[in-house]
Amino acid sequence: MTHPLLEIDRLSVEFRTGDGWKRITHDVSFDVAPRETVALVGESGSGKSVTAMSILDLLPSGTRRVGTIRFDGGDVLDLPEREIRRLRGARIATIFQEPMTALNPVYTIGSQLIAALRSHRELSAAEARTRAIELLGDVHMPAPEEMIDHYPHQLSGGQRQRAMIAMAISSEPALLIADEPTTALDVTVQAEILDLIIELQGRLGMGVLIITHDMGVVADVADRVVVMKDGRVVESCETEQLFRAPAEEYTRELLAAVPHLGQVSTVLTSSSERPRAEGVTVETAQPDAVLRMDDTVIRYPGRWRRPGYQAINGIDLSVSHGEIVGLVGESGSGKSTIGRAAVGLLPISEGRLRVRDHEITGRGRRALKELRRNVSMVFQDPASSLNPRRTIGQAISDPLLWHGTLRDAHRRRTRSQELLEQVRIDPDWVDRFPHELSGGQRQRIGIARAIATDPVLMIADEPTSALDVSVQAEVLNLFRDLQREIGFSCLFISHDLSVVETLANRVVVLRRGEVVEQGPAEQVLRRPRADYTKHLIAAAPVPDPIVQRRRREKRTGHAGLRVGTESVEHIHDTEEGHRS
Amino acid sequence: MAVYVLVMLLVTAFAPVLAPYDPIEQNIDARLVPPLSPGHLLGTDELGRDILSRVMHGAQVELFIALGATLLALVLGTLLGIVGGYFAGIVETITMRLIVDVILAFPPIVLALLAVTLYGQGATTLILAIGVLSAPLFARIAYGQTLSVKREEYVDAARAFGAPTPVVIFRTILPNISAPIIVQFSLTIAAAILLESGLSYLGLGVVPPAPSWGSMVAQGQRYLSTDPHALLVPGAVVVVTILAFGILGDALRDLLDPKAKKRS
Amino acid sequence: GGEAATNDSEQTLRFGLSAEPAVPIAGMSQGGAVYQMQAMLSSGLMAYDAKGNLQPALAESLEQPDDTTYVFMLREGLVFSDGSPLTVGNVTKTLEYYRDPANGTKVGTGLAGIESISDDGDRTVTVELSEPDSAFLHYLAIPFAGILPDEALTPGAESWVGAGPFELTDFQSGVGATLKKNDDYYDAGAVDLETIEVTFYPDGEARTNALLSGDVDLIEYVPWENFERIEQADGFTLDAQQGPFQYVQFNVTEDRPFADPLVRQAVAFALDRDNAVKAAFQSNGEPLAGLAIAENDPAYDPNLSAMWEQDVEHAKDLLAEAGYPDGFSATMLTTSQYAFLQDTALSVQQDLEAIGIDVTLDAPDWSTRVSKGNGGEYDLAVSGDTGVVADASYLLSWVTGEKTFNVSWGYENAELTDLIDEGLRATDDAAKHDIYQRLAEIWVEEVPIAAIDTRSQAYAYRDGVEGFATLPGMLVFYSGYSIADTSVE
Amino acid sequence: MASFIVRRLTMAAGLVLLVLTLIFAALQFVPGDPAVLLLSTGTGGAPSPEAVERVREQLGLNQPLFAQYAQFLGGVVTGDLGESFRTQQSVLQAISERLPRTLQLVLLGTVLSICIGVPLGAVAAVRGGWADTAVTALSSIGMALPVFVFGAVLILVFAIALGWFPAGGYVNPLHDPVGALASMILPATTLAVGFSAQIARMTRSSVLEMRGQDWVRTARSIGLAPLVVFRKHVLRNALTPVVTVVGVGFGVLLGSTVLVERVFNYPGLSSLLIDGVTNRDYPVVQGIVIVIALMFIGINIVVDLVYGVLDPRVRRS
Ligand SMILES: Nc1ncnc2c1ncn2[C@@H]1O[C@H](COP(=O)(O)OP(=O)(O)OP(=O)(O)O)[C@@H](O)[C@H]1O
Ligand SMILES: Nc1ncnc2c1ncn2[C@@H]1O[C@H](COP(=O)(O)OP(=O)(O)OP(=O)(O)O)[C@@H](O)[C@H]1O
Ligand SMILES: [Mg+2]
Ligand SMILES: [Mg+2]
Repeated sequence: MTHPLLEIDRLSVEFRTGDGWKRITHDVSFDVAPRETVALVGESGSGKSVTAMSILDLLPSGTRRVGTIRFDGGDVLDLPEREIRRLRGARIATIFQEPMTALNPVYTIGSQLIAALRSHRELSAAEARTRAIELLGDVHMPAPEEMIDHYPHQLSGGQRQRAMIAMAISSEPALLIADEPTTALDVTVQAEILDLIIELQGRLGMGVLIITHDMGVVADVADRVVVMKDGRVVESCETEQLFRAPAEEYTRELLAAVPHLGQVSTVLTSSSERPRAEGVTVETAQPDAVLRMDDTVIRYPGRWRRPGYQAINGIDLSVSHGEIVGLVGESGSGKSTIGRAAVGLLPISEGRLRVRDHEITGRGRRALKELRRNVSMVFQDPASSLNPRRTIGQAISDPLLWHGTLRDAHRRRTRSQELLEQVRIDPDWVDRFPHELSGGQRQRIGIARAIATDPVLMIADEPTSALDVSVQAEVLNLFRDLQREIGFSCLFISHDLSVVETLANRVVVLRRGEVVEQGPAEQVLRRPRADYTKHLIAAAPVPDPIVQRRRREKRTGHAGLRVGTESVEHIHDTEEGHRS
Repeated sequence: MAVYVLVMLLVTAFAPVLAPYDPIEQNIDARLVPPLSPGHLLGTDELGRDILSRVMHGAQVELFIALGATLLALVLGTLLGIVGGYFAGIVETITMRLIVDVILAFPPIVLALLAVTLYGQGATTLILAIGVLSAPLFARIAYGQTLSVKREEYVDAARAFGAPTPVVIFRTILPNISAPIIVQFSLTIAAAILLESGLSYLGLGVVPPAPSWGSMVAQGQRYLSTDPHALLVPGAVVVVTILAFGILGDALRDLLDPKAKKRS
Repeated sequence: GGEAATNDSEQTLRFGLSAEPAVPIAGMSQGGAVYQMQAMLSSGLMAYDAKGNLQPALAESLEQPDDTTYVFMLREGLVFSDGSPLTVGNVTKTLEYYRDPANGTKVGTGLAGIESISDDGDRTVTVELSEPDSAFLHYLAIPFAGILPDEALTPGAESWVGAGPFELTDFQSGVGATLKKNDDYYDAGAVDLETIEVTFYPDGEARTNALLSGDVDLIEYVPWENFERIEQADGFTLDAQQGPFQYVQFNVTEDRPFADPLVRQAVAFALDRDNAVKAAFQSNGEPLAGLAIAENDPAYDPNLSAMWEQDVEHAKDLLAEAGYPDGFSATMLTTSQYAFLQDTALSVQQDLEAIGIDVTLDAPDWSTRVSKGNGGEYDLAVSGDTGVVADASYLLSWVTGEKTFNVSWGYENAELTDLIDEGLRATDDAAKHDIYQRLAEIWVEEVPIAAIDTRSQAYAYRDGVEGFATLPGMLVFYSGYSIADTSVE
Repeated sequence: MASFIVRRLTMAAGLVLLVLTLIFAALQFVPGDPAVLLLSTGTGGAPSPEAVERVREQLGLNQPLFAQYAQFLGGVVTGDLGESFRTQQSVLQAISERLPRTLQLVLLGTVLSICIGVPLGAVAAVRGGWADTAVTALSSIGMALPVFVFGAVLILVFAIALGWFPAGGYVNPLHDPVGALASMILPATTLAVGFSAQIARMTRSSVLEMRGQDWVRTARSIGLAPLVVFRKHVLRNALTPVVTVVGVGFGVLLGSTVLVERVFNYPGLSSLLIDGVTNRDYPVVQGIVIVIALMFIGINIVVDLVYGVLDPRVRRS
């Protein structure tokens, strides 16, 4: 057998700390063959991103790698920077986990994409632009001709992620490293992006290393799965085998924690048992609505003299006391916009927005102050929403200080540690800075911060997108506990329908700034009325490779898109022949 | 360098005890004695005053002026800039336009002259004049940085979590714009010493015969071609001091940068 | 003219001036730079030669039928540099203008004794004085007493046109000026220079550098720190003369310590004049303990300049006698704009410290210094000054009680005033000498000002510049006259 | 953007009025009578009171303050800044002669400073270690050298000893471009020493700040050459504070090249200003302050626009 595309052999990554080098990952080994998709799954913070970044030596300074990394037969660990640079982008492309901070805020996504395109190929500026627009179209960016000239901060989370993906695949690499590439995408777009990757894989013989916590995605695309925990590989096998008969205890736990859309999770109580405020009728606007939007329009101002962008086109939405409302919908449909408006970060242009008894239409500053005592938010992008100069402990407990709830510094620290524990982060890390955490860990800091104040209403914008299913399950439990204990209400934005199903009392489906459908969770998710909702549900991946294969066959119309391992070897041989 | 700053502070505190001579005592027969001469380690100036003693006493004057002025500029400027950058509209107009731009619009020399004539010569005037003159740069830097940083999501987050505006400004934004401000702090110390020297050169500095490094340099310049030590000695002290503050500033900057923490 | 100039047709002198001259105003004393320009551009009835001796200028000859009558015979065919003829009428009008107190000219004081001016409409002007005046002719020779066209004779009018050896052809503010030889000058044949390119160098160091680097041929007002540098450089001449004098002036108003002559004497005895010369002028000066009087003045006597020998003990006794056994504090006005005045002040400060007077310096910029001086806002001040004319009568302004910035505030002494007047009227040398001896006896007790030193005032030029001479003593700022005699290679 | 500029320009008018009033008022406080000074410069004795009175009348100084102020404002509105007390030259003309010279000098100095400062700062940040130390030391020396010292040394070496450049003075570039450049090199270098040191320090800090950002990793991951990564993704983002330092520094230099102009006998705006101040030549001082204020306002608008160019998030709508 010829050598695989990527071989990682007993790779350990070490970080420099106050007292010497500290190992983060231990003897990680796995291979990726051409045309093969390997999924790297596992606990949040187990070292997946670190391992992925170490391949191209993209780790932050103060780190070192021990072990062997071979790409295409050649050792890349000791390769001089100049040689590695040849590989970067051209032969190995990377999609980073957090797209907001991964894009330079001062360039349009177009110019960053064009720079990527032109760094490896001779292209005229005009050609590159055309190609860039094509690529944006490929990743289902709406109105690519326009979006190409937008700056990252003008895009929704999912749009940024797609820009990032477009950049990575622009060079048609031999190996694609995708770190949580679809966390911010709704399931339809996710499916399309995955199709795109598979299509490329088929066309180029590309190897894919995908990091994801979404077992549905794993089942859908992966040939093999590498499971990591605590910096070590605990299991590594074929996808079907993993789902059928997981060998390791941890893997079993992981799979057990996966919520299935349409099947009430065993971990959680059924939705009928979900606590709900008495006398709540779903269809009409409740008198005790905690959050209520009436015919609300939200517009982003245009640049210079150009017209602005109307992100929300007059919607009615309400969250009543003790209720968790799932907000799902297309990426870029305005979910985050609603969330930001609800906490007063965005002014609404028309209509009304009430939080509890306060009208926050217009510029009611005093109302805002009152509002913020009771409302908290988990931001979609954990990296950019944490102050890089505050330790995570401070980040969590600062709101307590601001509200005057807890003025004693020592007690705040203790409280932060409790909260850290609740989101399953080592309380000893209270003095770490955000950049010292993994993506999922940062996300949990955001959650801990949001629950710290015992809010009446929480806006949770994709709060679990970067969490592995077991941590996710705990977080969801936490939400439910809170709902029960303090009767808190929540607008829960997510693209993960199964999560929404497990948690939400009601679901609102949003598309292009308009509500397509809303109603009780069971009804919307099991008996959807709107076509879009049906479409959405159909596209949600199921954590079962066999089901997924069938669905994919149905969708793409033929079975041969994914090639078995035998044929991979065959193609690899011929390719090898061409190359020599 | 920290050692140097420490030594300097000690010298400043104990100059009257440590200095071998009275810094204003003239001895015209021993004028412009070169360094390393018996009795005058660093030589004497054009009036035969012991340069070592003057440098030592001068440290007091200089640090008082330079640090005082720089602190004034830092506080005043940063406050104006950050507040102006954070709030748009009328606040911005008042801080950045009415105050900062107006100060900037006045040529320094006119401002210094006004200060000197209105408040008389001396250290306090210099602190006021140099402080006010240097404040706009802090303000502009703070302003520019604040404009960028206030759009960061973590600032939104702080606001969303109900941080009172002063907290958003001083606990969230300020630390994130601190790096260039710290650098500007050490730059301004240098600038203040230079400005003091320049003003002395133009006759607007400290009241003679009080020793200040700036006025020593300004005086010494007249003997550049014949007795360079009168310039070089205080000049070297100024260089080392500025260097020390520069390094200190850089170190502080690096210390406050969480990502750079592990570098050293 | 022009025959003499043919051998060297295009001689250009590049002249570095120490300041940008203000626009000259008729009869005003506007500082060294203006003097330089006026000496080149205009001409009076009299002038000084290279040794500082008086000589007729526009006047061809001068007769003095009696002690109070002067008859000037103008040269033939005199013309202003703008081409208009210079007539006796111009002379009369100019002198009338100068002497009219309403016009407030600086020369006015010197011409105050004129009884009448008359001309014959042709070439003779007759001036009648009320009393004999030994300084009269000197006042006619100073550069800002030139004969001017009518247009210039209004207060504030600019006065660039004269009948001097050169005419102004270009003036660039902040940069310099160009002067061309005035072919209508009465002695044009003796003028070698065709062009003078004047450049303004307000900074002394820059001026010296310009000379040493060859940017200019001649500079005025060499800073004392640079004397040695120029002397040591090859190919350059430093031409220095003892010039202006420095002194301590007092605020003598009633309740101040310095109203007491004993205290002023104490100051005069306390001064270490050698120290001051070294401190302020790097030894390029002479101690002066009395009156600065030109050696060729009949009043001159060495004892006049050696009234007070430094004697600290005596000074202390004097203070005690005046009621200040423990001294007192005072502020001393000086200026930071002129280093030599500041250094002089530092030297004086130290001397006074030694006798128990605790002096705080007030060293603002020059303008403020002047303004404070004019307002008497000081206890002591140091100044440097020179007589408008070389005649010893220049001392008058220090004793008449006029309240200006450089005389002792409020000091007035009728006896001294009378003696100086008497000196002016004295027609024979011995009498004048005697009068000043009497004056000195009072001066030494009264100390209207406490003289410190005289300073060297230098021009410097490169080799190849010939014929230039720095005028001695009080006339040093009028050395521009000798540029008419200068040639360059 | 147009509206932004229009708004800023309207504001500028108000600002200039404020500056005008302040400078007018302030000058009244400064001791020193222009008339006395006009009649007595240097150590030349004292003018007679009559003469002073006449000159005061001539200069309009004996009118009531309010009348003077009104006249001054009226003049400014009609573009007439009055005449210098001392040279009787039109102030506007004097300024229009001097300003270009100072602008030339300051521009050249600034360009030099940027060309020296930015790379030095960048190298210090990227290389670290001895390069960092060297740059810090160098910039400290640069900042510690007063212009009158550094300028003097340059003259001693390059003008007097070597004779490569003139010791000072001004040459009109329209008449003699080569001579003009030669005469500007030493003063511009002198200006650049301190300024480039400041720029270097600010660049260093700012680059360090940007180097650890995630997008730099992204840029590396697509295989951009280190230099490109550095230029487009580190330096570009790091420039905001540097632009501030350059912008303000440029403006400050305009009004404060006093020392350089003096050492090099360069007839620029600052020496006019300092002469104006020392001679209490009010029209000149006021005129220059107006002009400098205007330039400053212009520079600030440019700087704010550049912020927008450098960081799109800052752009206004
Ligand atoms: N600052 C802005 N200026 C202009 N348009 C913006 C801005 N921010 C967002 N938009 C646009 O508003 C729309 C809604 O964005 P929003 O972030 O609310 O989407 P979303 O539903 O949260 O999507 P995702 O699931 O991808 O995060 C998007 O089309 C986006 O391009
Ligand atoms: N700069 C750093 N300094 C110290 N520790 C770090 C740093 N970056 C990451 N870590 C630690 O390394 C471990 C692995 O991080 P990594 O980002 O690889 O996790 P991950 O498996 O990708 O997790 P997630 O699914 O949450 O993204 C984490 O425990 C994290 O805290
Ligand atoms: Mg990760
Ligand atoms: Mg979103």
